[in-house]
Amino acid sequence: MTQTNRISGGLVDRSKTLNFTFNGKNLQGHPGDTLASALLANGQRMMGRSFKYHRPRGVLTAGSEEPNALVQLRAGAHQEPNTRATVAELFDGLAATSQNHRGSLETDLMEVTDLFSRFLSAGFYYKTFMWPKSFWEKVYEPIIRHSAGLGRLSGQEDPDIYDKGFLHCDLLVIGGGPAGLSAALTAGRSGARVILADEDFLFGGRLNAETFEVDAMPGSDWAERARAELTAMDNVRLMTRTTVYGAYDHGIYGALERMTDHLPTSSGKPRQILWRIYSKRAVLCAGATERPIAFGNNDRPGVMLAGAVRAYANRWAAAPGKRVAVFTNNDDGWRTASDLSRAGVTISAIIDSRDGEPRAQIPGATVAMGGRVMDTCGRKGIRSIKLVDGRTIDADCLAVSGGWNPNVHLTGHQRGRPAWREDLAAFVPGEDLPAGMAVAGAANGALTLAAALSEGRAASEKALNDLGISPNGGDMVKAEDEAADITAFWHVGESKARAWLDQQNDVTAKDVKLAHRESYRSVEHLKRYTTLGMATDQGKTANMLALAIMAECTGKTIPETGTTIFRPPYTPIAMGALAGRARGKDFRPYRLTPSHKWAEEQGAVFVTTGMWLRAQWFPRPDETHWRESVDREVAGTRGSVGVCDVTTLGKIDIQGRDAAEFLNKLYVNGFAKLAVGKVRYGLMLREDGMAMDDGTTARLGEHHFVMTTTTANAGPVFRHMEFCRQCLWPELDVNLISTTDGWAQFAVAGPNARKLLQKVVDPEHDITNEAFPFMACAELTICGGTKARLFRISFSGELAFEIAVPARYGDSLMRVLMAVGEEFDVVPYGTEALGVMRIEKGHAAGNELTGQTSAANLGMGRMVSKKKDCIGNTLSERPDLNRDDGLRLVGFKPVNRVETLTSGAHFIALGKSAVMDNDEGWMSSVTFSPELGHSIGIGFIKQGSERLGEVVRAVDLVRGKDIEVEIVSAHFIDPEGERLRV
Amino acid sequence: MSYSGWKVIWQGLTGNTGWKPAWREPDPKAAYDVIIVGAGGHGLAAAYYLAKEFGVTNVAVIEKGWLGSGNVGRNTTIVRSNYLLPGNEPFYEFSMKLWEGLEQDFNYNAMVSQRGILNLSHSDPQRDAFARRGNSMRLAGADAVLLDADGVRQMCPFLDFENARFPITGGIWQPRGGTVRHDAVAWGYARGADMRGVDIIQNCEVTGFIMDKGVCMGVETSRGDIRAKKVGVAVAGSSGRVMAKAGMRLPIESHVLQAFVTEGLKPLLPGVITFGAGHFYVSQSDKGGLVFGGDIDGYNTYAQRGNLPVVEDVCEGGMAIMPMIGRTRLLRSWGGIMDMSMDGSPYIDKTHIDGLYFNGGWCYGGFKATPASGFCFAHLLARDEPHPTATEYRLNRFRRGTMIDEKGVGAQPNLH
Amino acid sequence: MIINHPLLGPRDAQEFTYLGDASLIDRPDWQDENAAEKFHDYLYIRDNPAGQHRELWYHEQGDRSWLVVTRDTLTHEITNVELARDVAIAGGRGR
Amino acid sequence: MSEYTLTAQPALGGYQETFEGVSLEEQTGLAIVSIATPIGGEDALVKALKDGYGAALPKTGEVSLSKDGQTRFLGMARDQMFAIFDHTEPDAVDIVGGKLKDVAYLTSQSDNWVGLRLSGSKSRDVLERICPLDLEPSRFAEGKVARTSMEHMGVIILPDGADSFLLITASSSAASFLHAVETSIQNVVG
Repeated sequence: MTQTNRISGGLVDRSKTLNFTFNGKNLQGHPGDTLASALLANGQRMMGRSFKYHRPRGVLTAGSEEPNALVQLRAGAHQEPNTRATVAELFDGLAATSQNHRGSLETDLMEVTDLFSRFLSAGFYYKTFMWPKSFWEKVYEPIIRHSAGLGRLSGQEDPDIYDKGFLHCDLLVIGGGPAGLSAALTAGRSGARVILADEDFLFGGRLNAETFEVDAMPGSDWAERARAELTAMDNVRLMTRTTVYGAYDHGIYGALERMTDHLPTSSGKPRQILWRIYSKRAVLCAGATERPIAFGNNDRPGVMLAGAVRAYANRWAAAPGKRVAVFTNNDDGWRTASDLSRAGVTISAIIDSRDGEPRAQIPGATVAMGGRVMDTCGRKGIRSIKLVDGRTIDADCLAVSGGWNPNVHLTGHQRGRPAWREDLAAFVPGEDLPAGMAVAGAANGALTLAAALSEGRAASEKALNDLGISPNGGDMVKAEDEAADITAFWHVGESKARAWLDQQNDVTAKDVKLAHRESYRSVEHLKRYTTLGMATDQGKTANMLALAIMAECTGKTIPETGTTIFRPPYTPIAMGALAGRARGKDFRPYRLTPSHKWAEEQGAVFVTTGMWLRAQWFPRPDETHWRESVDREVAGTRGSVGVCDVTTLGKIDIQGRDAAEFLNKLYVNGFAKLAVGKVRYGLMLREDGMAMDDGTTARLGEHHFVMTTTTANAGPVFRHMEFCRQCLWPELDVNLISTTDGWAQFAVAGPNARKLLQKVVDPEHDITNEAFPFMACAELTICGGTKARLFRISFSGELAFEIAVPARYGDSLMRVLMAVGEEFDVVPYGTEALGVMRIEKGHAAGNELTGQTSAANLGMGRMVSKKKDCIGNTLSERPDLNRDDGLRLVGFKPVNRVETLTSGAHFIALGKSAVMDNDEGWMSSVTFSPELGHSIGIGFIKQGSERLGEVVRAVDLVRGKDIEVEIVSAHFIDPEGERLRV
Repeated sequence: MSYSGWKVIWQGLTGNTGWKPAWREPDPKAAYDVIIVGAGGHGLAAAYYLAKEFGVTNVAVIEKGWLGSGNVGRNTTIVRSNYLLPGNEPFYEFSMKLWEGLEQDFNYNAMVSQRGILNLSHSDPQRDAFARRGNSMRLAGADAVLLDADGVRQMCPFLDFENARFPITGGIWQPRGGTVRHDAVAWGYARGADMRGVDIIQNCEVTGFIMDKGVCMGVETSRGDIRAKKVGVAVAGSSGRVMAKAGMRLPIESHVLQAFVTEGLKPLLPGVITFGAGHFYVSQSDKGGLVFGGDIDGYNTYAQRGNLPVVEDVCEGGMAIMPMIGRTRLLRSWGGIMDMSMDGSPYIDKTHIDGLYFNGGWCYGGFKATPASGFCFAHLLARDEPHPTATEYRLNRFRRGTMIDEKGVGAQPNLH
Repeated sequence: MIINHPLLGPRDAQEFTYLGDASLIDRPDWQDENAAEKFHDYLYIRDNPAGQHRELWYHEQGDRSWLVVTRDTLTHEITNVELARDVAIAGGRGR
Repeated sequence: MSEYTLTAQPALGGYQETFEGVSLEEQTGLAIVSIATPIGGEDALVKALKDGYGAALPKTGEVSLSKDGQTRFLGMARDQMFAIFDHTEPDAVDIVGGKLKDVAYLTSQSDNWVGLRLSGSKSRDVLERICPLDLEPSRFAEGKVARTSMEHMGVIILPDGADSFLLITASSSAASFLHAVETSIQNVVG
């Protein structure tokens, strides 16, 4: 197929031909084309189907505001739905398919819905599908959902990668049209750090679409010259294919740079980059968007915006039709007629809703001043237009201009409201702009060329002055203002046929009137009831018309009727880009323990605990079920000795003259009198009296403590301690620093723990029970002089120690412990065995420290000292936290020992029904106890500590279990604690 | 006029010219039995149930903006009753039951779509917590299914099971959970209340309370004083500002929650899915857009807009669990102001001022509560005693130490 | 948002962790005769203003200082940033 | 006497790679000691720093150098600085203690952190993808230090040459941080 509608001129590179397909058809275009321009050049007018009625639709615009020409780009996992053909750059091998039709684009079976449109008016679905009730889920909703959406995702993982980044500048210039280039040149020449970003792949904006002159050269040449000058400046960063999509607080802008979307493949590089731009000042030069006029069947392929028609002809050398008619309410439509006529395209008619003299002489064109288009004819595209005066005029393209709306979107991202300008019949930026933002050019209502250039310069100079930089922008550029008269005209009242406003969502003028009739009159009601402006183009071409029609209905002015609130993003942003690298295993960093590599070598199974990856158990080749491994690790530890990497516990180094006093205020129990060389268990409350964290704190010196926290709470506890230190007790001399990562720490537990450690601890250090009793701590040396810390603490209930060495020795120490432990059959144990042993000892952990449990609930109420102030003590005395029937942490055994307990079961008294009113608590942690040979659990039950021996039901409805359990002490093993004191 | 399929056909055949206004636009009367401040979901529902269930029809609902402009107009449309604590679960299950009959009740199709809600778990402790919660739900008469990883895979094969930073270990599924067309809820209640004689007065701002000897006698508004025997305030998001006019300080902070929608896509997701190791939840609307959200921005604000870090955080969570959504585009974001309470649970209570009643503190769970909140507030206003499912939602509960803290994070509103 | 740290200059708010109203510095005396009531109000009741708000931010990914930031909750404009420790001492804490 | 001795392992195995325009190298043997100022002890610390090192007390966010140029003092917070110097043994805290006596609270931080040096003409372009700070040379040059977050990890960054940065990051997540920097390199220059 030849490019039948390709004309001369333009900014496409005819020396190269690009092959592409549309719905499987092979077509050609050139570098510089968009998919839309190439399709038009190939005579392809119809490009898609609308959402609701499956109406045939062609391209309406030449930019990112396009509502109709949405295609599915690429194939397979690269398939990209809802891509605007108007901004998709052509590349060799591009494959696009149209969307939202069953059967081919031309013969869409779903077109039948258009025949029933009278029953499908705005909001019809709110009024029906209610009977019979069961039909909603079985019949109506499936049908509605089946017709949902436009494009389709592949369902496969996005194969491309994305990146993010941070940029900083004095001045961000948003938009590289005449105003933006002028602003950037001024600031760049003055030495400011400038970023100039434009969503297009060429700088110049409308200069590339028009035939204007700047500095006595074609506008597009001037834009190219400006680009070259800016490129040469070190202080300027030029970003094409970059949409500044959102204005956030304090001068931060979000921008999306499309890196490889214009290439056949991204070659392993990021497809798009999401930039966070930190600007001191910004100038918004986002231009303006043309709006249509509503009249009957104004949605047929071939009906386009006049500025777009001009852009296709001037920039892309693609004539949107062979016989073009123009319908306008302003001088701009005439420029379309002149430019196309000059390019050799037949202009069949110019219909201007204004009275008066024709604004130009267009050879061969019928001119209808004060005329209006009432309807269009043609099935898959227009053939002719009907005027209100009855005339029919042949045209295969109708260029419509209803005036221009300044692109004020970013001015409203911080909820600023635009202001109405009657002379432009448009909204312009209001007073309450985001801090640091100025607006220039068409975006500010300066819709003509010379005005845009000078506004860009002026806004830039003002920003430079604010920043203390002397403006030094060089000579004024020379250009003239074009004619730009307009008389507001919104829709042709005489039209009987449906007049379309939101073309993607199929919202018509009648729908707006219906919304008014039914009292959905606020702009927000209108939008929500009719779905106007809710499509992928966000109503950029539709909203003003609807507002104007609603204003007519209510008898109010347009500004009284309302404005739309603009929210980010300006144009839609790929989810992949917003996520950047944070996907799969890179979603968040991993923290690894010092023995990680060793554990990997042992074939350990790892578990994620917060950011950490910890060994969960160490399977041996003959073990087929995780329980076998875990039971063996527990038995090995309790029988002889086991080693577990406990580095993940938070460690906080606390020093200062008042360190002891500080801890005394932080923990519920006393720390002031803890002796040097001793460790104490401490419980910390939140100010509301609930348990926050627990752990042990060792006193290494008069003014030096080391605290351990739970793995999960290391960060929050440190933050809390800094709050207490800086905000509550600033008089205390105490300093904090985390040493979590600095020390590799291993629990060595079991009856042979001491014997094993005696083989590594240097002989001058006596760690016998007499010299180093339970809860002792010391700084000593091991393995011939390596500094270490030893703590005699136990989580397992066995004779146990925790030994810490600088993290660099962690891997080595683990290997040494395993080697010296061989004679004791030492076992490494993971978090699972750790959990088994702590449940056997009745120690609370994460499942019990839920933030909903108090010291009393945990059975530690008596630890809360009444003799001193500490965080949480006052509010822990509130009456409902001290009820007689409060929850207590106790142990549970199945009455029938072969039964397995389940965590999350609720307790119900025997003989009572399983309903919430009878709920007495829940099982928080369970395990199989290898030592006892049956399942055990700990949990919270009302008055638990007074009910030992009682039998209740553990009801686990979600697992279909309901068993009898006996309430017992939570200390299943060695309740007197003899083992850990030997 | 009542709505039905036949009406739609008849009107279609006759040019759709016979549809009547869904509600009147009355001028305020000098006095009412009850004034409800705030024509959001909860306020309109309260008015509807006052009229329909409690026979109190001399009611005005006063709204600063347009009806439905509160958080009922800016949320992620999810309904569920998957709560843990006894103070909450019966209330939300009551709400769920009201949702299930709502459309027939108020003759408006709000598209209650019970396609289920799935909360993913990523660790054993999380699974244990879900089991505990699922059992709470079942004890309260709600539905809950505990799934293992295979069960989740069957339901949502597109989730990242192979390469996840936080592997999916299972989930809890409430089949009756789902989504509701949020604006239609406001409109349905408004129309239902209006039909029963309630005056809905839009564009009327409450500027103060009429007080006489410590008793609330009505409200001062931008359209003049309006007196009432009882005034109920249901202005979540603005509770702090409005109740300050009555001299009250509240256990509430105002925060912004952002929400997002993508471009429309052909059907992809079965129901609502929430990520258990990041901040992301998502459903697909009847129009095809993925509607999603995450955490609040985390700082006090009354500005209905958020910032970029949370947008990124939420999308990161999305890509982490369903990397197939990389090439769909985020279309629109918005922010709603939340009353974040001190324990994450709401208040429906009389205040210490006679005649003044308060409904608020919904955190970001207000939408799903709409029917029950309205019903229980109407109950309280009509009978001066709390509805049996809302007995714990008292303003003085922190004095007694009866927190209803689902997340267990304590008195820090931005963490709930 | 950007917080202009008194020692470090402007930093992205993402480096900080938010706590809430700066009145949380004013922890009551546990031996006050109305301690229960005062602690209740201290922990649970907020001014929650629409406008200027003094609030606590912690520079977790920076110098670990707690800051008192004065920020408008309607516009997000920040007008003052102080080290919380200085504010606490100036307010009489630690005497 | 134990028959076993312990051997130190660099957290990243002594990583070292060169790419087009940048090179990246683990700084093994980097000693770090936290020095915290007691309340009312600033004058004594200033004097001890001067006597022991010939160095000034750094302002927060700035770096001061010892007279022999071997030790850098990084101002981490108003009452805390890090001394960093090349020293392979884990007893850095004793060395600093020997010079400063007991005028400050010292904590070994050497094993908490891993140092990576990123240098070369493209190093700013590489960091631009992960570092939120403005690294423009006139604003952030030698003599400055900052602690920030990159890819959810805490990082201390200080320029130590025209196009060279020392990046100090937590040792447990050092592998993930290295991966983040390598990804940047791959995306920018790779």
